[in-house]
Amino acid sequence: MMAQRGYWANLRTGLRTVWTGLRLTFRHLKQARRRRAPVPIWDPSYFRQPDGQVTIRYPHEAIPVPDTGRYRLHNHIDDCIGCLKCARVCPVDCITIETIKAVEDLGTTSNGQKKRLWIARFDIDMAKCCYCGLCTMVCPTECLTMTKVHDFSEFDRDNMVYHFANLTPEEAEEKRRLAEAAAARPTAPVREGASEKPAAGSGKPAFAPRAVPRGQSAPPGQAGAPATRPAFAPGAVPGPEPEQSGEAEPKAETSSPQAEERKPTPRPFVFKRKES
Amino acid sequence: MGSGMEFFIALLGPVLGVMFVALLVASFIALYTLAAVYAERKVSAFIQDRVGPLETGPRGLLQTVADILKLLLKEDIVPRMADKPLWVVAPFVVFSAVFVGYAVMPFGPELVAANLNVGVLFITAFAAFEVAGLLLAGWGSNNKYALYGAVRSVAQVISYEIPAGLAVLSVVLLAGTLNLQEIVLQQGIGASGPRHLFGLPFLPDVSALGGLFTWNVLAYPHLLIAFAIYFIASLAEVNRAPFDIPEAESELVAGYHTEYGGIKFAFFYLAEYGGMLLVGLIGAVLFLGGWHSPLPNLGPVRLADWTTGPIWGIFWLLLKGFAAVFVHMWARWTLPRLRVDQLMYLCWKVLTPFAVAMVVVSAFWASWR
Amino acid sequence: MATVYEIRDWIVERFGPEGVRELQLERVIPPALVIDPARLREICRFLRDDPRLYFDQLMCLSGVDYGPERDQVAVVYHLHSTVHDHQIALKVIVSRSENLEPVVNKLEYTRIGPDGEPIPNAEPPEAPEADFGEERVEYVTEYLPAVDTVSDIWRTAEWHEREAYDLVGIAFRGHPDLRRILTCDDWPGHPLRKDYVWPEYYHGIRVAY
Amino acid sequence: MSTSPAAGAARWAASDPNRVRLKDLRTEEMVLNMGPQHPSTHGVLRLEVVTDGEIVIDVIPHLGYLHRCFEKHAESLTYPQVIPYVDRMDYLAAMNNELAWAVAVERLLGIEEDIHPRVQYIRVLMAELNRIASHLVSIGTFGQDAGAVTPFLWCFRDREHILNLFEWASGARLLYNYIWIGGLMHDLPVGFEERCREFVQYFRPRVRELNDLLTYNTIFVERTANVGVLPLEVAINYGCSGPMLRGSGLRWDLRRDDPYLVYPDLEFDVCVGRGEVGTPGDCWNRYKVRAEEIEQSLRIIEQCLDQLQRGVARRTADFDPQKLCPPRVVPPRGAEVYARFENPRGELGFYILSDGTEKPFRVKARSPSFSNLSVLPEISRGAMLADLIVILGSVDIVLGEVDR
Repeated sequence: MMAQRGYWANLRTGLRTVWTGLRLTFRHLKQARRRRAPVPIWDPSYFRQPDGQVTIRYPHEAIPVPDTGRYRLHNHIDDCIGCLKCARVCPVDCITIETIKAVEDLGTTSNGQKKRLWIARFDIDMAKCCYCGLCTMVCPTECLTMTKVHDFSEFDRDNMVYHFANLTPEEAEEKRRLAEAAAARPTAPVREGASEKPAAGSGKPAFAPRAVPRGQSAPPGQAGAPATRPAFAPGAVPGPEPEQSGEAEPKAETSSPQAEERKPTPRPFVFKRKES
Repeated sequence: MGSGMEFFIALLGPVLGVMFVALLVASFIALYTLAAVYAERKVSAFIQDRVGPLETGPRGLLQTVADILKLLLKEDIVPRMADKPLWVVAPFVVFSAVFVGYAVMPFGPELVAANLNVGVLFITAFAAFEVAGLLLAGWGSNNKYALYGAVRSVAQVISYEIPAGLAVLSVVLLAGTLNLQEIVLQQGIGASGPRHLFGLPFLPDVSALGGLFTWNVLAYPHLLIAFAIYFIASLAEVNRAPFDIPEAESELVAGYHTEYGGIKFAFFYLAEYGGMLLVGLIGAVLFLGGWHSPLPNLGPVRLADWTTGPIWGIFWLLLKGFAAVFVHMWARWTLPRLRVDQLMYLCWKVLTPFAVAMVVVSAFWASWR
Repeated sequence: MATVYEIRDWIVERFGPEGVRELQLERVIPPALVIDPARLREICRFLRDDPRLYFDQLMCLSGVDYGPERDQVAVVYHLHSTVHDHQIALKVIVSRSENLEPVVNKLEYTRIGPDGEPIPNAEPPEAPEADFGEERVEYVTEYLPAVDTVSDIWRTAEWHEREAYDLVGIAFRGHPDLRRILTCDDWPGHPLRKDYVWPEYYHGIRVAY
Repeated sequence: MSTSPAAGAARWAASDPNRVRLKDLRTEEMVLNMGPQHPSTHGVLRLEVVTDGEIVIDVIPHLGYLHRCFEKHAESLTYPQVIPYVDRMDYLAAMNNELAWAVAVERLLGIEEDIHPRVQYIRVLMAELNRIASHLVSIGTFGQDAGAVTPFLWCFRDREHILNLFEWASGARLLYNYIWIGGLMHDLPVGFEERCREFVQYFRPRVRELNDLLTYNTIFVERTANVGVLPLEVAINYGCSGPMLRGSGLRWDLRRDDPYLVYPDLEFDVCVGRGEVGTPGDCWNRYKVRAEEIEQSLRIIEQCLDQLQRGVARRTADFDPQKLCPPRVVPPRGAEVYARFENPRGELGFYILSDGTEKPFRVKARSPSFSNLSVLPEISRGAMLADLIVILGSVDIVLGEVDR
C-alpha cells in the first residue's frame, strides 16, 4: 500500500506533509495570544475579528441573541383572546388552555380585538416545546411570542411548565359559575389535548398513589391544599363532575406553591391528539 | 546540593537515602504530571483555537489538581469478571517501570541516584518492561477493547524497541560506555580527549568551547538522524499520537485502561506523562548533551562555565526534557493516528534500516577515530 | 429515456396483459404501474436487466397500509435508471387479510413474578427495589400479508424490506434476514398499520408519548 | 429489580438481539460489540463485529436506538406541522430536510412552479450553507475517527459562523423550521447577504488550511486511501447516493440531474472521486468529494447572493414570504409523490400519499444515511478494525436520519 509511489517519494511526501501540518498547528499556537470578541453576527466586524481563540466563556460572556431568536415562549395574557390556535398548531402539544365564556365585557386587546373568554389556564410546558415557533406565527393578537431568553434550565422538570393564566382558582370557579348561570346550555371548559378522555381522574387510578404523596409533601404548610385533591385519592369514586372538581379547578391556579401539587395530574395519553 | 546530599546519604545510610530520593523523584513526577496535563490541555486548546481550562484557579491552573482530587475520591470499582490480582497490580507495574528509569538519570554533575555502569541497558530494559503492565491491564480487565489495546501495545513496543535500541546503540558505540553519566560528561566542557566540530578532525577542537557544539548531535552529525529515529520510536514507546494505537480513542474507547478509574487510572496517567518526560530525558542525555548548557565559552565570556553546576544541570536537562514533551504534544494535536500495520511498516521498513545504517556509520566512525 | 407508456407496453409485451394491472398517472409523481404480485420478481428483473430500461437503482421501497376498510396493503417501489435517467413507480397491492404468510420472528415478552404468575404490564413497580420479576421470551408466529422479496435484485431492498416488515407488517418471501430493523425485536405490533394500538407499556416502561 | 443471576440471565436474553451466536464462531473469532455507546459510531448505532484478531470478518449493524417513528408522527400532523419533525431527521442539515419536505409537498399540491424567485434563492442559499455546515461536521468527525482531533475543532469553529447566520435569519441554531410550504418563515434580515459574502471570503482560506492539515497529510492518506473501496456497481445496487456514490466515480447529483428550485440556473461542478490518491470509491475519495463540495457550495452561495442582492430575487418592500404560504395545505385525494433531493448525505426522498385531508395518509422518508449504511458490511469485510471506524466515518451517517 505504501509502496504505491515508491519508497523514497513516499518518505519525502510523508516528511513534507507532516512538517506542513506541524507548521500550521504551530501558527495556531502562536495565534492563541489573540482572541475573538464575542460580537454578534449582525455586527460588521464579525468576520474581521482577529484569528486566534474563538471560545466564548459562556457564563461570563455570550454572543447576543438576534431579535429573531426563538427561545422561551412568553404570553402577554392581557392580549390573549383564548382562540386556541396556538394549542392546535403545536406539533408537540405543549400548550394547554382552558377558557371560560365571559358574561361581562372584557374589553379589547391592544390591537383592538374583542375579548370574550376568560383564560382560566394557559400552561406551556417548555420541556416539551420544540421551539418551532408555529404558535407565535398563528397567534392573531401577537400575544404569544418567543423571547430571546435561552438559558432557563431548572432542577425540577415541573418548573418547566409556565403558567400564564391570570385568574386564581377561586376567580375561575366564580367565572365558571357565572357563565353557567348566564347560559342556558352548559359550557364545559374546553380543554385542548385532553378532550377525548374527559374523566381523566377516573380513567387512570393507577397513577394516583404516586400523585398524592408528592403533592402533599410539596406544600407542607398549606391547609387548604388537601381539600382540593380527594378526587385523586386511590380508589376514590370520582365526583359527579370529575372534570371540574378534579381536573379543572386545581389546574386553574396560578400561584407558584400550589402549582407544584397539580403537576402529577395524569394526562391521558392519546396518540392522535388533534382531531379537528 | 550534590555534596549536601552525599553527606545526608552518608549520615543516614544508603537505604534511607534511596527512599528519600525515590520520594523526591516520585513527588517530582506527580507534580510534573499535574503541570504537564495542564500544559497538554492548554497546548491542545491553543492549537485548536480554544481557550482551555480557565475557571478553576487563576488561568485554570488548579484544574488538574481538581481532577486528581476527583480521581482520588472516586470509588475504586473492580469489574466483576476481572482477573483481580492482575488487574490491581497492573497500574503499579506500569508506573514502577517508568519510575525506576529515573534512578539512573544523571540530573547534573554528581547528581545521579544510581550511577550504574550499565545505565543505558537498565533504562531500556525497564522501559520495555512497562509493556508487561499494559498486558496485565488489558488481560486482567476481561474486556475485549482492553485486550485489543494490550495486544496492540505489546506488538508496538516489541517493534519499537528495535529502532530505538539501535539508535541508542549508535551513541553507545561512539561513547564507548553504557554509563549515562559518562555519556553526558563526554558532551560538554571538561570532556576527556579532543572533540572536533562535526567530528571532523580538520575542524577545530571544541572540547574547551563546550556548549552546543560538543553535543553528540553536532559532534557526530549522523546522530541527528539517529536522534530523529529515537524520537519517533520513543513516541511509539510511550503510546503517544500518532502511535497511540493501544488506546486509540475512536477505535478502542480507551484501550487497555478502559476499565480503570479512580486512583488506578491516575497511575496510568502518571506513567504516561512520566514516560513522556523519561524518554525525552534519555534523548537529551544521549544526543543533546544531557545536563550540559547549550551556551559555549566564547573567549572571556565563559558562558558554559557559568551555566554549569548542579542547579544548572537540573535546569538544562529538564528544559530539554520539557521541550521533548512539548513536541510530543504538538505532534499529538497535529497528526492523525496510524494503523497497526502501517506502524509496523514504519518501524520495520523505514526506521530500522535507517537505524542500522546509523549503527554502521557509528561503528566505522568509532574504529576510525 | 423511456416514457411510462413505453415501459408499460414493454412489460405487457413480455408478461402479458395481466402483468400490469393499472397505470396510475393522475396526480401520481412519478407515474406508477400496479403490477401482478405473482410476477413481481420477474418484472423487476426484467426492468433491471433490459437494455432499454436498466432500472439499476431502487430509490425507495415503501410499505403502505390502506387501512382495514380497504383491506389492502401495498408495496411501492420507486425505480430509477442511472443510465437512461428515467423513473417509475411500481406498486404491488395485496390483500391484508387473505393469503397470509406465517412469520416466526417475533419475540413475545412477559414478566413472570416471584409467584410464577405473569405480571401485567399495566402497573409500574411501586419502588425500584421491588421484585420486578423475571423476563420470559417466546417466539410467536404472526400471519402477515406477503410479497416476494426483491432484495437479491436490488440490495437496497434488503433493509427497506425489513423496515416495511417492521413498521407496516408486510412479510417478504425469500428475504435472507427478515428481522425487525427500527423497533426492538420484541416490539408488539407494526406501528404503521392504520389499526395499530399504541402500547402503554414496554418491558414495564411507560412508553406513552 | 431482582439481582439474582438467573434473573440477570433472563434479562440478558430478552435484550440480546445478537445475530451471531457463540456456537457459530470459529475458535479464533471474537464478537466485538461496538456501540450503541462508542466514540466512533456517530450516535447510537450498534455494530456487531466478528473479528479475527484485527481483521473484520463480518459486521452486522443494529439500528433503531434513535427510532421515534417519524412516519407515524407525520400521519397525525398537518403538513406544515411536520416540518419541525423533518428538521430532526438529519439534524445536521435541517435546512435541506425542510427544503425537501416543502418542495415535496409543493409538488404534491402542484404549486412547485409558482414559488416566488426570492423564496427559491433564499432556500437554495440556506440549503447550501447548511450543506457546508454538514460537510464540516462530516469532515471533522472523519478526521477524528482517524485520530486527528484538531481538524474537528477547526471545522466546528467555522460551522459556528454558519449557525450564527442561521440563528440570525431563522431564530434557531440547529432546527430551524424556516423553510415553509410555499414560502418561508420570514425574509432574510437586512445585511444578511453582505455578511454571507464576508463569510465566503473568510471561509475560503480556512478550507485551504484544512486541506493542508488533513486532506493531504500522509498519515491520513494512508489511513483512508484504498480503504473500504466501494465499486460503482455495488454502490448503485445498494442505493448509495450523494458523496458515497460520487466518491465511487459516478457524476450524479440530483441538483443537476433531477433539478428542483433554481438549481438549473446555477453554475457548479459535480465533484466525483477521481482517484487522485487511492482508488475511486475508497474512503479518501468520499472524503475528498465532500471537501470539494464545500467549495462548490461556496460558488453556489455567491451566485445566489448575486441574485438576492442585485438580480431577480432582489429585496422588495412588499415581500413577505410568510404570506406566500397557502393558508391550508390540503392536497387532492389520492395524490402521491415521490420527490427526491440532494442532501449533504445523499438522496433524501419523501414518498407522500394524500387522502385529501390536512394530514398525509402515509409518509415514507427515504433517508440517505439509511441506504448508505446498508452497504457498510459489504465494504468492511476483510478490513482491519481501525479501517472499520474509518469506513463508518466515511459513510457519514446521522443516526437521527437512519432511525428516523
